[in-house]
Amino acid sequence: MKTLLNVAVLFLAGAFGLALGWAILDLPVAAVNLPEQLTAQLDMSGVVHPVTAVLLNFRGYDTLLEIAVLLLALLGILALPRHVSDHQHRPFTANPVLQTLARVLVPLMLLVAGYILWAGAHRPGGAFQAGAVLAGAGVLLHLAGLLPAWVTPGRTLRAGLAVGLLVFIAVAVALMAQGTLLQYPPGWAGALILMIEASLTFSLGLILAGLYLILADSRAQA
Amino acid sequence: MNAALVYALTGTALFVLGVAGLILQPHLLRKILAFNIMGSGIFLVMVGLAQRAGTPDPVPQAMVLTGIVVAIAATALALALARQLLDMSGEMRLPEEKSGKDRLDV
Amino acid sequence: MSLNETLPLLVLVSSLLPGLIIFTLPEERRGLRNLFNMVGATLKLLLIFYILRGVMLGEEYIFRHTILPGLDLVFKADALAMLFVTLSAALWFLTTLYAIGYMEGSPHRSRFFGFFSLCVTATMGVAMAGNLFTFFVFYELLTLSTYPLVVHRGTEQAMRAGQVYLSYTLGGGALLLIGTVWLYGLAGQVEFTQGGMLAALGPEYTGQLQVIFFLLIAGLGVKAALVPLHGWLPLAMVAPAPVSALLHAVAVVKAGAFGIVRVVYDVYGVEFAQSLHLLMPLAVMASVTIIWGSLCALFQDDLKRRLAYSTISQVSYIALGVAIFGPMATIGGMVHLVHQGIMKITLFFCAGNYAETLGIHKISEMDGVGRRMPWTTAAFTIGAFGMIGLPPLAGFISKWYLGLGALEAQMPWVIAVLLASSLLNAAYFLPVLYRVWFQPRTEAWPGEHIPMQNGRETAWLLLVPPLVTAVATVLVGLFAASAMSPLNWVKLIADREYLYWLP
Amino acid sequence: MNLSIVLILPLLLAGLVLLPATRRMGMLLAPWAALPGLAFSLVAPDAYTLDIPWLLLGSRFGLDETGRLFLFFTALLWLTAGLYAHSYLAKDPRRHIFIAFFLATLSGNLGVCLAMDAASFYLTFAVMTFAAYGLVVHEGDAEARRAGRVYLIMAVLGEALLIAGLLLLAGAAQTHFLPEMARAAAMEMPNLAYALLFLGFGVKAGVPLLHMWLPLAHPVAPTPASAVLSGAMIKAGLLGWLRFLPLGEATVPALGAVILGLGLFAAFFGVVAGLVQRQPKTLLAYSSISQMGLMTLAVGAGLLLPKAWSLLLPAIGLYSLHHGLAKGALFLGVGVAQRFGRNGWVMAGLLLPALALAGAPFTSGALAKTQLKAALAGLPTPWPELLAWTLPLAAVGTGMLMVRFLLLTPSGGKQDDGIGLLPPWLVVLTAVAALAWMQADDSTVVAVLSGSGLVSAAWPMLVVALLAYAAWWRGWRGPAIPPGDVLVWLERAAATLRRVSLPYSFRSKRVFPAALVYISRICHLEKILCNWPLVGGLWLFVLVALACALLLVAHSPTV
Amino acid sequence: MFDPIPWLILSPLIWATLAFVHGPGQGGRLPVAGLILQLALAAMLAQQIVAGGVRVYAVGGWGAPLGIDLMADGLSAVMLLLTQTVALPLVFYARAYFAGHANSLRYFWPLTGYLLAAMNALFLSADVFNIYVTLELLGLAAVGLVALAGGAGPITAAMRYLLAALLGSGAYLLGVALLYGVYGSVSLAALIPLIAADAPAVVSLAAALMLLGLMLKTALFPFHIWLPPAHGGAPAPVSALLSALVIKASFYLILRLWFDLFEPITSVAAAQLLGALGAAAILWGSFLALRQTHLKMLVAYSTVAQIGYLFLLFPLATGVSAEVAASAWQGGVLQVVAHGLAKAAMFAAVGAMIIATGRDEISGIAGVAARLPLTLFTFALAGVTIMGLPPSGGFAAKWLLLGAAQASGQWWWIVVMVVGGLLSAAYIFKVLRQAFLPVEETANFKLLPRMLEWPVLLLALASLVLGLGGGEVLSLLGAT
Repeated sequence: MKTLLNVAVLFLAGAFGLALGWAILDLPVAAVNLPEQLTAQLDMSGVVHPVTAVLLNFRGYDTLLEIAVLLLALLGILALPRHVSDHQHRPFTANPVLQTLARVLVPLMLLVAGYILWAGAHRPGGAFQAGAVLAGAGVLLHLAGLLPAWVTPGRTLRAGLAVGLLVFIAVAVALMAQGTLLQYPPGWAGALILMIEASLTFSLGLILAGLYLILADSRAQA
Repeated sequence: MNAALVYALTGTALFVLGVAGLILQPHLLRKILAFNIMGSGIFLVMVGLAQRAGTPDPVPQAMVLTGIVVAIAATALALALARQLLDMSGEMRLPEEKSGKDRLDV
Repeated sequence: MSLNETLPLLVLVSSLLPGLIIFTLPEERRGLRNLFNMVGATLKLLLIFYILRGVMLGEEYIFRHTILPGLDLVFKADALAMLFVTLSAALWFLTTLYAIGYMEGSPHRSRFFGFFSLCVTATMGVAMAGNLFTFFVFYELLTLSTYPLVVHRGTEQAMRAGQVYLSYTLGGGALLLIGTVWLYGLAGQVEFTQGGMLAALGPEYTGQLQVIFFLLIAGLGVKAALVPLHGWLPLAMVAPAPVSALLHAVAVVKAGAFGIVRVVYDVYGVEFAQSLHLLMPLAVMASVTIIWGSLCALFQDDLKRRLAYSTISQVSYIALGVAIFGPMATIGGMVHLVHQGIMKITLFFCAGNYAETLGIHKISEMDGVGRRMPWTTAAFTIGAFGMIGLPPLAGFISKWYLGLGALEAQMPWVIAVLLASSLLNAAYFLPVLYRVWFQPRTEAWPGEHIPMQNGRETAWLLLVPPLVTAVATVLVGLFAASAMSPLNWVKLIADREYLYWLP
Repeated sequence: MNLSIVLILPLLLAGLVLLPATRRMGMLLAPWAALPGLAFSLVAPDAYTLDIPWLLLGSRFGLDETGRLFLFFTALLWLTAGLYAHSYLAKDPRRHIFIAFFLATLSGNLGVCLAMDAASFYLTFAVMTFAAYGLVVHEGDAEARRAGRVYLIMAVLGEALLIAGLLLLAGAAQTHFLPEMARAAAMEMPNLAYALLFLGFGVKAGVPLLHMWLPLAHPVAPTPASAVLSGAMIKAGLLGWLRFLPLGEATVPALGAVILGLGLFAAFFGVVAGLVQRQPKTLLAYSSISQMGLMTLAVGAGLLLPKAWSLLLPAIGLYSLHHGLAKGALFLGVGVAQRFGRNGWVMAGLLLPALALAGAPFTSGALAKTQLKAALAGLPTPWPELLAWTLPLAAVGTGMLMVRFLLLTPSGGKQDDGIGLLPPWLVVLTAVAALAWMQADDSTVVAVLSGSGLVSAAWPMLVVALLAYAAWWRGWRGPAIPPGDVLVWLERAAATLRRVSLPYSFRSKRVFPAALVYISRICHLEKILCNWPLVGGLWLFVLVALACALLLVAHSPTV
Repeated sequence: MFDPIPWLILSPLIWATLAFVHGPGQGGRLPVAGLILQLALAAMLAQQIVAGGVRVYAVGGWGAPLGIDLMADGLSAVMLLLTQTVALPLVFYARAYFAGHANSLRYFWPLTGYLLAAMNALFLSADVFNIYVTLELLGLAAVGLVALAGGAGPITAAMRYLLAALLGSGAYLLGVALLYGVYGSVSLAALIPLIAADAPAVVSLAAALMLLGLMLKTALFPFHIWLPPAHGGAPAPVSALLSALVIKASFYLILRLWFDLFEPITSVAAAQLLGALGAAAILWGSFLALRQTHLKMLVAYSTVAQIGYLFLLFPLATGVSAEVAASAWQGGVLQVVAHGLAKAAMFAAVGAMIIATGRDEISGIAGVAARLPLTLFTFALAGVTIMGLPPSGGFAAKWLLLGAAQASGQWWWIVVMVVGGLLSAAYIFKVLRQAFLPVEETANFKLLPRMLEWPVLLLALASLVLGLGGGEVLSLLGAT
């Protein structure tokens, strides 16, 4: 029974994959040439790098929701009922090497994050990548025993987690005064995007770190 | 056939593999990994197909970036749930895929 | 919205609103509840009298509300509707009085009276429905609002009865729904029009129309308790007596019978139905029901169950009248709608009185009850005689016209059915009468709840309604030929129905 | 106006009697309830009709010659019986109930005489029939209850036959008003209707095989009730025939012959069965069957010979009058004898109606029989020949019956409170003696008083005397036939049947048969389905299927 | 002119985030204010659509295909109205529901806020990739809500739900990727004119992937297995939201895809396939609902069955005359609305019963008729819609569907619908019947706060009134 199912699933998946593969081999030219339009409008976007332009301007709304998704994932993890009392806080392993490394690396990582954030405007990079570096710093600190796990984030931490999204929304709302949602006025686009990216970097760093730090805690039990 | 299409075909294969894994692998961690493989396949298809004319297209790249973030979020939540399940039942599997008998009550 | 449009709505609201208010009243607010009940019932009667007058003067009362495009909710107070409306409203008034007396001291009265009012509202809707859709809507509402009453007592038996009741009625409703949808698909909005509206469809639809007719009748036949769709009715007798009285004498079974009337006369048109050969099977089905119901009644010891089987048998007179082609039978069938209601409600009231006063539920316990409760028993006797069809009581008039109608339609075998039914009616009623009047009492009453007081055999509220309906049973029969009688009203309807037919 | 008093007054009185508050007054007035009826029969104008269009199906009441005669003797009998009852039941604690039923029956019976449309006829007939049930069972003992049961069953059967017959007749005639109805129907010849009507009314009139209730019910009722039952109400059935059968309008040969034959059979059957009875009232009841047989015979003759109807109708009327009064007098006399014993004057009083019934010279019986015979003269063969010897034989039989009756007359202890019984009895006796002479045709009177008439009336009496003497001398007693004769066998058969037939009750079936329980097992499928890989597999399957469904159609040339 | 479209999305986003910052178990007032505002906005939008036709809103001012367009037509307006109408009473209900135990409340409010934001965004989106993001937002919020209850059952259910959601949205995203690959755009407005009957096979495969992905999220039979434990195990307000709204979001997308995007390449065979699955769902779901012993599981299986009705729309509206298709389409949407209202009411009512009796078994609610008449009445009213009896919205929907089936001669769907209706009556009355039994002596009824009863009654009444006012919904639906 089980093997039959396996075979069936593999067969069906394979068949579908083959069909799909066969089908995409022969495709006409796309009717809409979006890169062309994009290039035409890139000047208006406030950034030079097309991907960042798409991410934060042309399809900035996607990104707004994407940040919400990320926050939501964290929220979902936070909302999981946990037996707080059972948690045995792992004593910080005072690994001096690791601690030293962390002390050296973390400022460096902050710097790198800042750079990636800034670079995003004209080359690959941006808030998410920067935030990931920040999160890495957080994880490192935790591993080095310098940062406790986030059992129940306090209000300040929650505000920090949410600030990126809130700033994003605030900008979006503010922009509606003179146009539609997230319609950057020409000339202001760059600055506003940078502001959003900065706050996003901060919050994303916290969120991504949080995904680890909240989960990290319960490992003590296992 | 150009290189872009190879990406797309690889993506297709990855997607199919991911789906099969998601369906068949009993261990939740493998399932989550399979989901990520599936996601990678999709992203490959997305980027590959879009630039089959030869020119890179930043729009799907941006979309893939968004997709990756979303996938990360989903993976994180899935991992958390899997952990929770592990804590509660001692196995990181769905009840019907436990090594033992069918323990799910309807 | 003009007054003429509002009036049909008001007729509905006059019971709906009290019902809803009563739901929210706490159990102990007895006075207020009774007030709402009676004010509603009285208002409704007044409204109806006003409308009756108007209908006689040729006024039109139509309310129309479009629910979906091509789907209207229509209330129309035409002559046929008023026949049923008046009957229900008058009997509601009496039954409410009776129920106030009957439910005295029992739990959940707010719920009871709330649903009771809803039932009446649904019945009014059924009566005044101006198209098949509206009819269906209220037909189903009736099912739903009756269920809580059937299971009111909350016993296992009541629950079972409720389950059976639902299985039947919802099943029937489903068939009706299919038929209705189908008909709407074929003919668009199916308004109830004198002489029907389907004849225009053309011969290619004959087969479909026959199937639809079957579906509709099967759906309606459940509530009208046509054999073999009757199984729910005897079980539903576990409900409190006022429910059995109003719902199973008037509202529910009549809704089915009334629906058959509407379908044959105002949807298909009796001539068209005849030309499709639809009436004969209906007549046979009704005849079988008449006989079978009576036969089953013979074997019941539980008084209400016997009455229930009697209802099964008697309600089919209506269907029979409809199924016989010709004005006489139409008159007989439709007037039986009223007559059977009055007679059967009398019987149920009395059965309730026996149960409530002396704890008597079975016929075998009824020995000599006529001495203890002469008035109730007198009313019961009149009702029973009416059922047998003795003159000058209501049942006689119906049978007379049915018989003449059968002859008119060259269906003399119907006379034999009527004859057999009368005999069977006598066979299951007369022994009861014999017991109550002539059999001496040898043992104590099973449970005397209401003692004899100053020569008053039971509570006033329990006594008056059956007496009123018993007197009405006599009067509608005795004065059948007078201008204000149901018979005359029905003749009016039949005249219009057969306006173009007269041979 | 008058008419409504005739019918409604008794009902009102019944109401008064039932209500405790007005009972005294009601009881006081009740005996006189039939008086307006009697008066009306005397003073009503010729061909009186009253249409009440709002009543029932539209009603008509009226009085033709036949109706007047029937109303007269009916009212007279009820009046005397009422007065008689007043005294007879003086000590009965439940007499008000009896009186109420009595009054209701009275109203119905008078109404039957007056009703001139099918519906009101049926109405009054039914009122009479069902109210009389109260009279039959009044005594309340087992015998009365049995009689009541049989009475009721037969009555209901009769009513059912009647309504069917009336419906068929009205359907054929397209009207329910008399006499147009009978006349119009006669054109259509609804034979089934006639048969039904004959049988329906025949229940009341004691036609053989429909008579079973009669020997049970008449005797068990209190004596005044027996008098009206046997004297007046039994005639209501006859009147029904007269009203609805196409008498004088058309020939209905088959039915006529059957009726004639049944009548003749009844005449003898009543005698034979009556002779072996032990109870005087039972005997009288059988005598009624026998006498009604003669009138039935005349009705049958009317169907065979329409042109003789003008003669037959007065003959039947006369015979009804005679029999009603005589039988009433006999029944009342039984009560008198119970109270006063077999006095000489009591026996003399009983002898008069007994002789009259037997058709002795100078009695009303001689008149009635003579006129009947004369009217039957024109019948086709073989009837005249048959009747020529059977009728005198029947007279002999009746005579024997009367002898036996007189012998059986009870000899109750002397009671002094029966004095009130006498005036009404005497009134009836007087009527027996006198009234037939006023009603009979002149030619009949002449014939009866002629020599041959006297002889033909007298010789059966002589035969009776001889036979009676012989029987007394031989000490002969017949075999006992239980009252109700055929009924007893029927009851026995029914009892056997009941024992044989299995107990069967109409229980409703289980709603959900056991089969559904097995169906419910398929729930387990959900358990199997609740499996991620399986669902995933299914998902893939549907995906492929849907893709195929979309692909195939999208890429086939015809869409 | 004030534009409600962005605010419908922003409002829940803002209050959800603020509620998150506010902390677990806090901030119950924010959603009340927010939802009142959203309801007003939705009504306003509906009115604008009725007056002025379809509204398009270019986010960022770029316009499709470069930017993302929001689009609101009649269907979106109906869905938006439904969402806010269902959510508002539920918010009141939830405040009372969680009042007792603040701990389990935790992050209910922000999760709900994101859920609503996702739905509003989804209903307004005119961009298939943007829709993917909203779908994920919706899915993760829903999973979070399911997991809220804790315990092995709900966590397993949440896990299963998440896997299904991921597989579904993965398939959907691949479809989006393929579409972009073929046409170079993800904007509906750009894609709709491009997809023709002779579209490349990839488009058909993409359609199959997207539809199947969404069907998995809609819990169509046989992909329903994640639904009953998830909906049946969650706290009542969550179940109500999920059953009433969340699955409708993915169904809404299926409608959009089938009738707008892929209309030229749909086929009767595919439609019949969907219909067959729908029919199976009706019968199977109803049957299993009838077999349940627990209240919430019964209601959850009822949802499985009711979803089936939605899918009957496809065979009834595909390959038939325009008139019939319109009737079926209207019927389907009405069913979405009616079921949304009724199922929310039903879950909430059941939740109230469970709180009052302290038991989840059907056998435990004896006496509810006497003690909680209002809640039982609510349940019954909602049941009327579920059974499809008049005069409810469910009936109006069924009427239209039946009419379409009759007119197109597909009588087998009539049979399915009627049988399904009867089965649903059976399981609804199974509950009612139990409620009418006399109270057990051991039963210990808790008094319920009003907010657990009245808002729910409003929902049930709304589902009933829909039957009388269905024309309004349809006129909004038909607005162009």
